[in-house]
Amino acid sequence: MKLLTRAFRIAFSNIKSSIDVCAVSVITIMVAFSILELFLLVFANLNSLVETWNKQVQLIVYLDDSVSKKDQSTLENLIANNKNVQATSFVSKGQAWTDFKKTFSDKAAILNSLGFNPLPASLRLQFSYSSDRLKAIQKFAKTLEAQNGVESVEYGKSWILKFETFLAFLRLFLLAVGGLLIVGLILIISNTIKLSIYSRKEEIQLMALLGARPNFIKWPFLMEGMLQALVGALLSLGVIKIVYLYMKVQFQDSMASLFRGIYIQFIPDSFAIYILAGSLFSGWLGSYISINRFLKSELK
Amino acid sequence: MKLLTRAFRIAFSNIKSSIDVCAVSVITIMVAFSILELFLLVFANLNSLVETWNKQVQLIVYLDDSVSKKDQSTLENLIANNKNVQATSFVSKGQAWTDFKKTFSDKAAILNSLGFNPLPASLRLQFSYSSDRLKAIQKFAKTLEAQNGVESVEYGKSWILKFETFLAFLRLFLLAVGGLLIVGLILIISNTIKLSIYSRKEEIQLMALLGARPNFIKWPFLMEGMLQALVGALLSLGVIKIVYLYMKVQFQDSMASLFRGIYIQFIPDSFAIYILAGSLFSGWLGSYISINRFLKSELK
Amino acid sequence: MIQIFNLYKTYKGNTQALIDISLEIKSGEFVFLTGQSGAGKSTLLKILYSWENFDKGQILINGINIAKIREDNQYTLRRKIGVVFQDYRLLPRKTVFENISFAQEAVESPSERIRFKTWEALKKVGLTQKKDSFPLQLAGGEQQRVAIARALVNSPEILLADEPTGNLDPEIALEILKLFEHANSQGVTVIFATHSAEMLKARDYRVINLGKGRLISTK
Amino acid sequence: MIQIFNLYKTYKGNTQALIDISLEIKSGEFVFLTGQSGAGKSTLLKILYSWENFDKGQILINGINIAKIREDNQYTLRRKIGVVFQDYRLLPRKTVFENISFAQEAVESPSERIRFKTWEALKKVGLTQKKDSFPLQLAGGEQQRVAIARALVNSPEILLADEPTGNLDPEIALEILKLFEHANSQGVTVIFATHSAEMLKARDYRVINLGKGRLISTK
Ligand SMILES: Nc1ncnc2c1ncn2[C@@H]1O[C@H](COP(=O)(O)OP(=O)(O)OP(=O)(O)O)[C@@H](O)[C@H]1O
Ligand SMILES: Nc1ncnc2c1ncn2[C@@H]1O[C@H](COP(=O)(O)OP(=O)(O)OP(=O)(O)O)[C@@H](O)[C@H]1O
Ligand SMILES: [Mg+2]
Ligand SMILES: [Mg+2]
Repeated sequence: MKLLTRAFRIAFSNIKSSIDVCAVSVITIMVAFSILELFLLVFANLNSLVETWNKQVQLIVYLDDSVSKKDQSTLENLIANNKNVQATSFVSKGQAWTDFKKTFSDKAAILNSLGFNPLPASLRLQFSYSSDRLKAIQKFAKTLEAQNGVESVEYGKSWILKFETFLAFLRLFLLAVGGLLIVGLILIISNTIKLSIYSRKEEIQLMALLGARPNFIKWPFLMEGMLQALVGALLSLGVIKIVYLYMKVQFQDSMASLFRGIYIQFIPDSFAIYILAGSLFSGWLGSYISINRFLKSELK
Repeated sequence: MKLLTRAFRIAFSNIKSSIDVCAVSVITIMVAFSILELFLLVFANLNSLVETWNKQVQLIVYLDDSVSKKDQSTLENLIANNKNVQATSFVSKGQAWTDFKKTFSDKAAILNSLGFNPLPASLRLQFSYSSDRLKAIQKFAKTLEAQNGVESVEYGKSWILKFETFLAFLRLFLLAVGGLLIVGLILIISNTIKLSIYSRKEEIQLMALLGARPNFIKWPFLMEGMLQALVGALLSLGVIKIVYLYMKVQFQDSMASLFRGIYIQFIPDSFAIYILAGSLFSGWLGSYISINRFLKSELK
Repeated sequence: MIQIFNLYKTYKGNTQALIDISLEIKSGEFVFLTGQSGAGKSTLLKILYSWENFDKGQILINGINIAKIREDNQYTLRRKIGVVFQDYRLLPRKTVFENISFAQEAVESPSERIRFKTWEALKKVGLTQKKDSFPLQLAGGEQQRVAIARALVNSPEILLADEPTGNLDPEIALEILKLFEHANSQGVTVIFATHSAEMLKARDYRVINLGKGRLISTK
Repeated sequence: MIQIFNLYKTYKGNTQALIDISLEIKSGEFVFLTGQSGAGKSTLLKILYSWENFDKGQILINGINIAKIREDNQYTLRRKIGVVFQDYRLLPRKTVFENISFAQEAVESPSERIRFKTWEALKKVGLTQKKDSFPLQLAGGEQQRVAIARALVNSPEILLADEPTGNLDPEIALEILKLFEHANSQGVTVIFATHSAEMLKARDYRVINLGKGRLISTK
């Protein structure tokens, strides 16, 4: 513990005495983290957008006009028992006809003159997302089609397929971008800390010459790396918060009306904590690699 | 010229003699440029996606069943003369009815029993994009509605408004991200080069002490900065090309079928050239700032 | 007690820096180490505090074979030894005061004592007025005295001084010599490397004379 | 011809390093500069090659007022002056050969001559065998000789040597002194700062003696 307190104190005075090199490191780390967080921010918000689109993947079950109460409740049980179904809504015969006439309001007179309602009642099922959702839908559609009281089923197979592919693409793309960013981030941190150690080469050598314990030599640098990364990450969170607040003021309203129910949100708190923990870890890892390699090579 | 050749040679041997510091700079620059290019790549591809969506902003003109040949050609002239209209397509009464029946194929018997076609023929107009497109559409819609032979017009006003807002948002967001990235990039480059100069402090001082001309001192460092940035940028283009090729192989087909006519494209050549030129410039600027400040402060 | 048996050291690039050196230096002794430039004086001192390794031979310090000390534990050896480096090795970004404190922090001295001992060491070498200067703001001889103060501050058992008066004028050089003698009078073993004929003449200590890596005489 | 009139220099922190110095050194003269540690020797030399500025007074070198030279043109002054720095200032990441070439590259010597002149300079100081060593692989005295070779290689009109034999044994020191005398015999003005009484006694050149920043005597 005493070692750590001392390491902290020394790290602090080291930072003070070469504030220029440290500022460079911190700014670089800040920029790297900002980019990572911007990406997280976009991801968090895209996710809720996708959620909205997701609702549009649905299976429509058209019911016979003559469906019996019993058949219908069998059907509803069947649906309720299918664990893939996320939500169900019932559109009655009357509702469907009203909707239809609204769409063709200019032809209202003609349609009214029909004298009867040609449209069926229907059940609209939303499926929870999973990678084999399409298969689940197809299978359930077959089952339902065979039921009494079902006139036909409809689920826009090709549209769903396309949407699934798009989601898969999006996820892979985001993963690739995120991976690249994280690798870049660790590289940048380890490199800036290497430079910081490099600029204090003589000091490290001298400590060893004067009889310092290896751990005593290492800890201030580990501490310094962690402090730098932590400060960089905190600053970046500040930067991103500002960007977020600006965007929110500017776009919340129009976005909300465009994608119903969407609400621009900040990086979740849990993620912010992960980021800070991650910064400490990367700072530690970067310093550790550099200082150990340095001690091995420079001290013979 | 001799100065430049010499500067180049010295820059090269400087890089060789402190290859570790330079590698750090180059990798950092590469990561920064990769991020910028990834962003450009997404932007280039989003652009063509938006192009596709853009086609869906249309003004539908329903024609009277009893429209006269003359009225219709007047109408078509009017449309042809409106410079905002990008494309026009004609959907005949028969076509509209066929489409409608296809949508409600399960009710074909009932619809056929109607004995007549209740749907009108229509003209579908696409408008070229401009910031006041909605106004242009509204105004033209008024004009057309007053024409002989037009039954009604329809243009989903609120949908267009939302789409326009979304586009504005997207553009601003991309601009903000791009701006942040570019500022970050210049910062990183200028910082890494500052560190590189910093690590050759004694050398610079010594040159001045030994009687070197200021320009002679500066140019190798300017050259070094430019070389580093250029190499970093070239490497990043390579990285992004690989990412692009991978994405293309994996996703071209599914994307193409999802968004009709979309084709995943690489950063345009002209942009690649801008990036290289930009890297040279940032390398130069970064070094210039650092070396000038250093000469002012360190050499008294 | 330092015992050296048949020591050989060859640097990469095939410089034979030390050839078959055998020596014994008693605890509490004061010896001069002399020889032409390149004779191997610094190399010998570096080997004694484990900064360079050697090829053949054996070295016992207080009976401990220093080649057998694990790298992690070399600090135990170094804590017994105070060194004045030929090139001073002061930290340019620390003040004189901080440079001397640094040596005590490195061996984890209790922080209460650091200020006091630093001040005492500065008084010994006559540099209290320069305590807040940075090394590059000092004259060459002043830097050398800071290096000496740093070597003394941890009260080592053995003092290795590599040309500690090279940049000092004869008067101050004598003052400094007296500092080492004072430490010696309290039981510290001192090895004092020097070129200066004046120094060698000034006192009647044993002189170890190296020539091109070989032991020429130990008078 | 170096003329110094009523020169004053005070460092930040209020060290009065030079007080009212007036001096004249003729072209082609050889002078010793001596004085206790901290007397101001290095400061005086630094001012002569414009590395430090001064507070009051005037300095003319070959009739040119060096305070009036624009910063951009200071190199013209420095090209006339070869300097042996007290702390050598060798570049640790360049070999001996490269360190000496570096001085010629800095003044834009034609590259054909650089190899030849570097080799010649190394021969003069007797270090041809060490040409591919890095400075930290050299003995203290060898480093000093590299610094001397570098100062000589551009054939300057004036040589400022700040303690150039502090780390050399008397024999080699005399060799080095002869090198400076050889340059002097070809018309180079030499200012040779030293503590060594032996040096001062060995030759009968004029001795400029500083004490606590004041001119004590110029014999
Ligand atoms: N790290 C090294 N690598 C290679 N050769 C070295 C190294 N250190 C010293 N040498 C060589 O070993 C020989 C002895 O060097 P050393 O420094 O021990 O001499 P010295 O007696 O201290 O000389 P001086 O009085 O000039 O300081 C010299 O020829 C030197 O060039
Ligand atoms: N950059 C500086 N800032 C502040 N004070 C300085 C600086 N350089 C030198 N001094 C002080 O000025 C005085 C004269 O220093 P100078 O280096 O000229 O002495 P010197 O005669 O060369 O001594 P030595 O023989 O030890 O090299 C000393 O007291 C020194 O501490
Ligand atoms: Mg030595
Ligand atoms: Mg001096």
